Amino acid sequence: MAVCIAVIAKENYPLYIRSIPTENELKFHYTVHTSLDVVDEKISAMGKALVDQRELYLGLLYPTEDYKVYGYVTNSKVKFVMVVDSSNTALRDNEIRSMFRKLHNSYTDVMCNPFYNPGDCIHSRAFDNMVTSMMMQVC
Amino acid sequence: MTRPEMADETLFLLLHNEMVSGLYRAAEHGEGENGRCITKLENMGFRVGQGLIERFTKDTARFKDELDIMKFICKDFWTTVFKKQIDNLRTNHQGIYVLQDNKFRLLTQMSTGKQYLEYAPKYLAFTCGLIRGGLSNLGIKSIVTAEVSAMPACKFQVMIQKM
Amino acid sequence: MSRQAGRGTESKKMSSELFTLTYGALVTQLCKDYENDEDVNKQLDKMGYNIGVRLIEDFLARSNVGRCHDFRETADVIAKVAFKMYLGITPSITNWSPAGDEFSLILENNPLVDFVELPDNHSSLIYSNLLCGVLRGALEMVQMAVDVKFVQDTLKGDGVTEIRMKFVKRIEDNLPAGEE
Amino acid sequence: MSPTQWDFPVELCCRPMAFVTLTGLDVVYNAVHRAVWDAFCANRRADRVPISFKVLPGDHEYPKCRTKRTSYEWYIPKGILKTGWMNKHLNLVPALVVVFYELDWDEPQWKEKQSECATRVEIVRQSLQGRNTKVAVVLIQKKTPLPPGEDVIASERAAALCNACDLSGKSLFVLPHTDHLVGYIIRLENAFYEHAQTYYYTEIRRVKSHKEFLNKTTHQLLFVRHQFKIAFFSELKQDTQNALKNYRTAYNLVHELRAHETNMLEIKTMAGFINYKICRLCFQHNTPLDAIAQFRKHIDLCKKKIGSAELAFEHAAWMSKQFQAFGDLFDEAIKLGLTAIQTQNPGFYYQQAAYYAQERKQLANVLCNHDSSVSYPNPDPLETQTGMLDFYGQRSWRQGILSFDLSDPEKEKVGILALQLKEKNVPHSELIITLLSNAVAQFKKYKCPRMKSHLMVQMGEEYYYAKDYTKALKLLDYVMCEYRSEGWWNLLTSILTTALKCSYLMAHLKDYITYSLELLGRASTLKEDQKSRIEKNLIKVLMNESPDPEPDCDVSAVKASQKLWTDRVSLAGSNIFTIEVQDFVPFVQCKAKFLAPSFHVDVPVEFDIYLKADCPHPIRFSKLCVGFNNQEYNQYCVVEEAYQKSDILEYSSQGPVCLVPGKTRKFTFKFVAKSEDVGKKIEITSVDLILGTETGRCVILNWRGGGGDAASSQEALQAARSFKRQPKLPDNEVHWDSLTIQANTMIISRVPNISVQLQHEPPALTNEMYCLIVTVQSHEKTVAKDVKLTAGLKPGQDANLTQKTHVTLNGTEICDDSYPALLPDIPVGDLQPGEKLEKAVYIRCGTVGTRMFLVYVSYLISATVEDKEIICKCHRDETVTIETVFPFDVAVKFVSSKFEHLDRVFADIPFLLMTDILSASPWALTVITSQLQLSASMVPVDQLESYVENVVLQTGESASECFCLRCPSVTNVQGGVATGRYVISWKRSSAVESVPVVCTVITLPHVIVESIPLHVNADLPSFGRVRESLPVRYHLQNKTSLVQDVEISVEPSDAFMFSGLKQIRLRILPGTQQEMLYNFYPLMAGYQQLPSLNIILLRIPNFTNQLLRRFIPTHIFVKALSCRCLRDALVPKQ
Repeated sequence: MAVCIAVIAKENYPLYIRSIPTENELKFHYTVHTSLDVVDEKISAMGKALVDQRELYLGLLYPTEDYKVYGYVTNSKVKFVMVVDSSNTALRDNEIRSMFRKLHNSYTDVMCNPFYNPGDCIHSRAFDNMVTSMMMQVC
Repeated sequence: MTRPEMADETLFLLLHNEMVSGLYRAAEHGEGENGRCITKLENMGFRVGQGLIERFTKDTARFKDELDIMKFICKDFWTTVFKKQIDNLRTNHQGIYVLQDNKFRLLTQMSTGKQYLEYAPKYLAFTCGLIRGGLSNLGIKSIVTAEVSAMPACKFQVMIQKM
Repeated sequence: MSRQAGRGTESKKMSSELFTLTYGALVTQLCKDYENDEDVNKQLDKMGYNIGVRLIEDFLARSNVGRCHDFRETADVIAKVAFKMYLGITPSITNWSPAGDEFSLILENNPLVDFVELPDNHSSLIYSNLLCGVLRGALEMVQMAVDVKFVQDTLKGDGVTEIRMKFVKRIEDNLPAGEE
Repeated sequence: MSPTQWDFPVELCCRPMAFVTLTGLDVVYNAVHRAVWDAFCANRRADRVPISFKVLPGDHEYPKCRTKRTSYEWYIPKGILKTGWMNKHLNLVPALVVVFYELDWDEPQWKEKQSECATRVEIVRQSLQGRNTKVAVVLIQKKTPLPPGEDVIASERAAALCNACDLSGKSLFVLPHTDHLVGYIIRLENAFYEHAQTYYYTEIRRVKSHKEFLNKTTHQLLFVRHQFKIAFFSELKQDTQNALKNYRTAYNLVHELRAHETNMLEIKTMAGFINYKICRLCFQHNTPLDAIAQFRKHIDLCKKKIGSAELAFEHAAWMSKQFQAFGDLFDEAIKLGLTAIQTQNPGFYYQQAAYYAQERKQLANVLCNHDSSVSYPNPDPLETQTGMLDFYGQRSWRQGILSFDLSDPEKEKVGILALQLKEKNVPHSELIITLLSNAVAQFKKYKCPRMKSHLMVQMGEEYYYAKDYTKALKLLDYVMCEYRSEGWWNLLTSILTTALKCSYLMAHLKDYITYSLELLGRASTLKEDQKSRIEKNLIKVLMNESPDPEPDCDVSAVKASQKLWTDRVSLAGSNIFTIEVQDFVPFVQCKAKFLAPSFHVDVPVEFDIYLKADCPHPIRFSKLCVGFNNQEYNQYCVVEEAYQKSDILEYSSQGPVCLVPGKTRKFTFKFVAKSEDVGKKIEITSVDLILGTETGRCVILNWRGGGGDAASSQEALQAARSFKRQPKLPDNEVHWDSLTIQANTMIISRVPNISVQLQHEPPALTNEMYCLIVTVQSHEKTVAKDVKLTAGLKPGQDANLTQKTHVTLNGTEICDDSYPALLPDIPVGDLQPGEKLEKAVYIRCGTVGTRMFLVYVSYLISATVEDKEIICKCHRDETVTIETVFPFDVAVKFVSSKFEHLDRVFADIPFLLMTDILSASPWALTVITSQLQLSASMVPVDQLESYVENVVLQTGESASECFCLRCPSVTNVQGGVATGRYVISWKRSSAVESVPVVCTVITLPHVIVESIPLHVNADLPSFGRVRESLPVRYHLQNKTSLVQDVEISVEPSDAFMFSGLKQIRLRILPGTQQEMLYNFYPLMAGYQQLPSLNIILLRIPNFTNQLLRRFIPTHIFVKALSCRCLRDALVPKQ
């Protein structure tokens, strides 16, 4: 399960960050923020890549001692970052992938909510629940 | 969520017409001056465009470049929204694209020819916004204008604004 | 990763998102334009009415349903034919009034409100009020004055969405109904 | 930093090289030996064999070798690896001892020398008792040796020496000390190297041989030890592959050891060592992934091996060291050409090292916070007799004790206490910061700006803990903007919070205030209560009091700072700080907006300043002032309030500059623009909002330009897109988001209130004095002073026009070229309200074409704006385009006396000049007169006078003149003879008397003049009558200076009979003339051809009759019969 899930705007400011309450959330904010270095790199590199390599899922961004950080970028250049406990070996790439897909779907619904102003921080029950489920579910 | 994939087109066309006339009606009653109606329609289109593109590009690979995106708009996007592709896409390769639709859905129910030409702009503003919103969400700032010479054919000009 | 294949090939059917989102944009625009939600509801109803009076023609033309003999029949046509045709859903008809002049349409899901989350400051907004207008307008064209309103709404946290319709009167001489 | 307990020993980190000692060299006094030694040491590049040499005296005592153990039966090892071992084999026990000895083959006292050498070798052998160390002898010789075999003595003496020293021939070397020294040395050392390798090979074998005696139960430690030794010897042997292999096995063996709190440290230490060796070798073999994999494995295995809880910090320290060491190895490899990537570079390992260092610090803080009364135990349990441990990673107070249960708990306690107290004095922050900065350097290299910033934040925070606040602030300040610009507000907030603490503890006023401003702002994610605490403090500071300390600051530090603050306060007054708020997100927002993009100078310039406070409580400002690009105006745009210091605390929402949180406050300013600023841009260059008072402390919030801050632009963008409903506000209020900054406006001149009209009759005619009447009428209420008129050719047209256009006010005479094309600022005095003024401007255009003329009327008028008298300069201008055309065309032609066109004239023979004036002007012209001014070469035949005086020509009409001229002599020049000029004086018929006459001069064309030998002219009546005689007299004139023989003949004609000489030849003297009379008798009426006269000049054959025809008539009109004659004709003859 994820310990922190973040949605980052095109301009790289956070639209949504949630981390498991037990941990110091600031730490996760830093983790997510620093991971953007890798995201940037991957995206810029991706421009040249072939179609089949231009996947939205960016894979593992970088491993720290105790966490793995994964990335995903939508066509609208919105980034999803997911931090997972390194000890959690159950999570294979495919699980991560599908989690991101779910996240993306849910985000799309947020985008389609007429009362949501794109670019604003996300305050959505539906999205919250989705995220919670991902942080709860034991993979 | 189990949502019906399809809605009926008639309903949408009526809704769109009513949006246009509704706004103008309101404007006449002094609720918001007339000139802003076009802008309002454009803005609504913009917002819808943002939402739609987010949905439609959910499963596509990341776009290679501007042209790649424009093609997507002309093919997939247009088909999903108006049930036909753009008939002709031209560009000067300096950030200007012209999308031509020879039988534009939102004009077909108006009588063809030149009769109602002056009303056309009202009925295109929303779509201009739609395109602009879609592009902007894909990271392309642009100005979109429409031009009708003989209904129901219609040209949309997209001017990319380099940032 | 195949790109979205062109949908809606069979005629008259189209991506429901476009409709839903467009309606959403309309509602929010109205919310911006009008002082309070009540005015927005009115406006939605009015627009719905204008749509209704036009829609009925299309409906009669495409669904070859004959003249209805009573209100129950009308209810059936609305639920089973009209809603199916235009919104792709079939609401159920319940709690008839003993007099048989009043019933409820129950919508399990309402395409208009997909993705919608009402902000707290719009408690009195009847988001889908357009529907009421449409029904009213359409029926008026077939000489039926009805009174339509939402009594439950999933947006407001209710389990289902319920539209209540009440038969008011027959309109004898059908005066040409212009836009309100 | 001095090596700490955790640093790896040098003997571990160095690259093991074969150890060879050189004896018998006196490198101090013996130059030759010196040279030899230098040759060994000097530039040992990679291509030289890896040997570490050492010069030792011949009788050096090598470490004693323990007697070989025959059985391990009862042997119980006391630890894994002796601390001395590695060093011993690197620097003490040589693989080879070389004995240098000076001896030439032809040595006289050979015997003695040989035995001396033998004894030396013996001594060495003695001290290497029981070791496999090789011995070699090198003879230093003066002579160059002969090729092997040729020197018989040499070979036999060599053999002798060998068995004297009981050396194999392979161990005896000759070093001729000649000029090729280095060459010989290299050969030597290669030989030595082989010996060394065989030595280490045997050592490996020796160690391996012990294996079979060992058993798993008691000798686990030995397995590790031996494995390690084998690996190490392999390294010495430069067999890195095997070294690696053996280290790997050694590593696995370590982890097979039964771990327990008491030996945990030893195990980890050894594991660390071996891991280090493995990784090092992997990098050396250029298999970085293996290195990384090994390291990961290592960490995973050891992570949880914490050991005794009281010494948990040791584990952290150890972990930190592991990471740091790996980072170093990684970095080293990169320096040697390995390429790292963004996601796998040494930075991560340094970062992790730093992380463990931090953990170590925290643990230390918890475990080692004994109060000062606790003193360091005596005797020092960490002391050992040797001053060092026997085995790596053991406890000094229980070395070699292997039992897991603590034999002496008391001792244990003391030992632990000692360690804890030692840890207390470790400069943790220093360590952490070093590691962090290493990491920073790496991430900088691998394009990770954000990671870099993050680490710098940590450094800053560490400096804060280390109480080095200045450094802390420097770092934090540096990175803040990164987070601000990317809008990571809660990260920014946390950084600011630390920064605020630092500035508080340093009592650094300006910073303290700056950070407070932002922490109170909308970007700050602090809770309300925190904000209001900060706001309170801010106000205290402004009132020259000390603020309350920031929460959870170090107590002692707080004490110190409170002192500082009180000092600061004491030297109060003159505490004015200007803070540029533009680049961050202060708690007051500002937007300046001119009401219009431009203002007329005679209306007041108006603009609004909007302010909005985001702090929790209402706040009062003492002053608001606006600065402009023209400071003149600053004085008018100030809002100020005089209030007592005390007011500041009570948040009354009264007072001119009091801001209520969330409410947009508008300040409208008005001022009258300076008239000299007309046409200029007025720009708001700064908005200053003053908090506090000069008496207390005073902060100037300064916005460059018209406000805005680091976050405003993005917010504006979002707001524009938003569909959110904006609640209705009372009319005097506005929505902040809907406001846009408009920081500059134009000042334009006052609208003129006069009319300018132009009357004239286009087109203009070349060179005439074209009259343009300008009518200016004032519609001003007051008198328009100093009215000035500028008229003439509009500047910026074709330059030639300027040469050919001249303007004057005096129309009575033609102006010449000295006049300007534009008359600037003609003063025309004042204009009373309603007064009309008319001015005629005369324009002379020298060339045809269209010209644009400008009429520009300027005047001064005083206006009252905001009951302030100002003089405005107004102006109105009119431009008019005027076409200039020729008044007339003049055609000139030359004709003969017979009005025949002439292309040339004949000397001294009269001809006619005809001029024809065709009016092209749309207006009637009056030709006053005309005049023919002949050139010297022409003479008039009769009186010259104008025939066209006062002729009026309507458009298209023309007037002609004809003059009879003669060109006396043939002065033929190329292109003919100048005729002269034709001058026409004219004016518009409409023009008044005063208007001057224009003289148009036409230069007449040149004409070719030719001489003629014979001139003939005829006298004859103007007409003849049928049957009436018609006398014709021909005059032949000889124009030459010679006698001319002339042959004349008259051809008969049907129309005439004639009398006179039909054919004659005669002679005409020069200059004279001959007369011939003929009587012609016409026979028929009509225009008849005369009998033609043919003349031939015998001398001049080319004199033709055509030429003649020019002068003499060829036809004549003959009238019909008169009645009388008819009657006569009818009377019959009797």
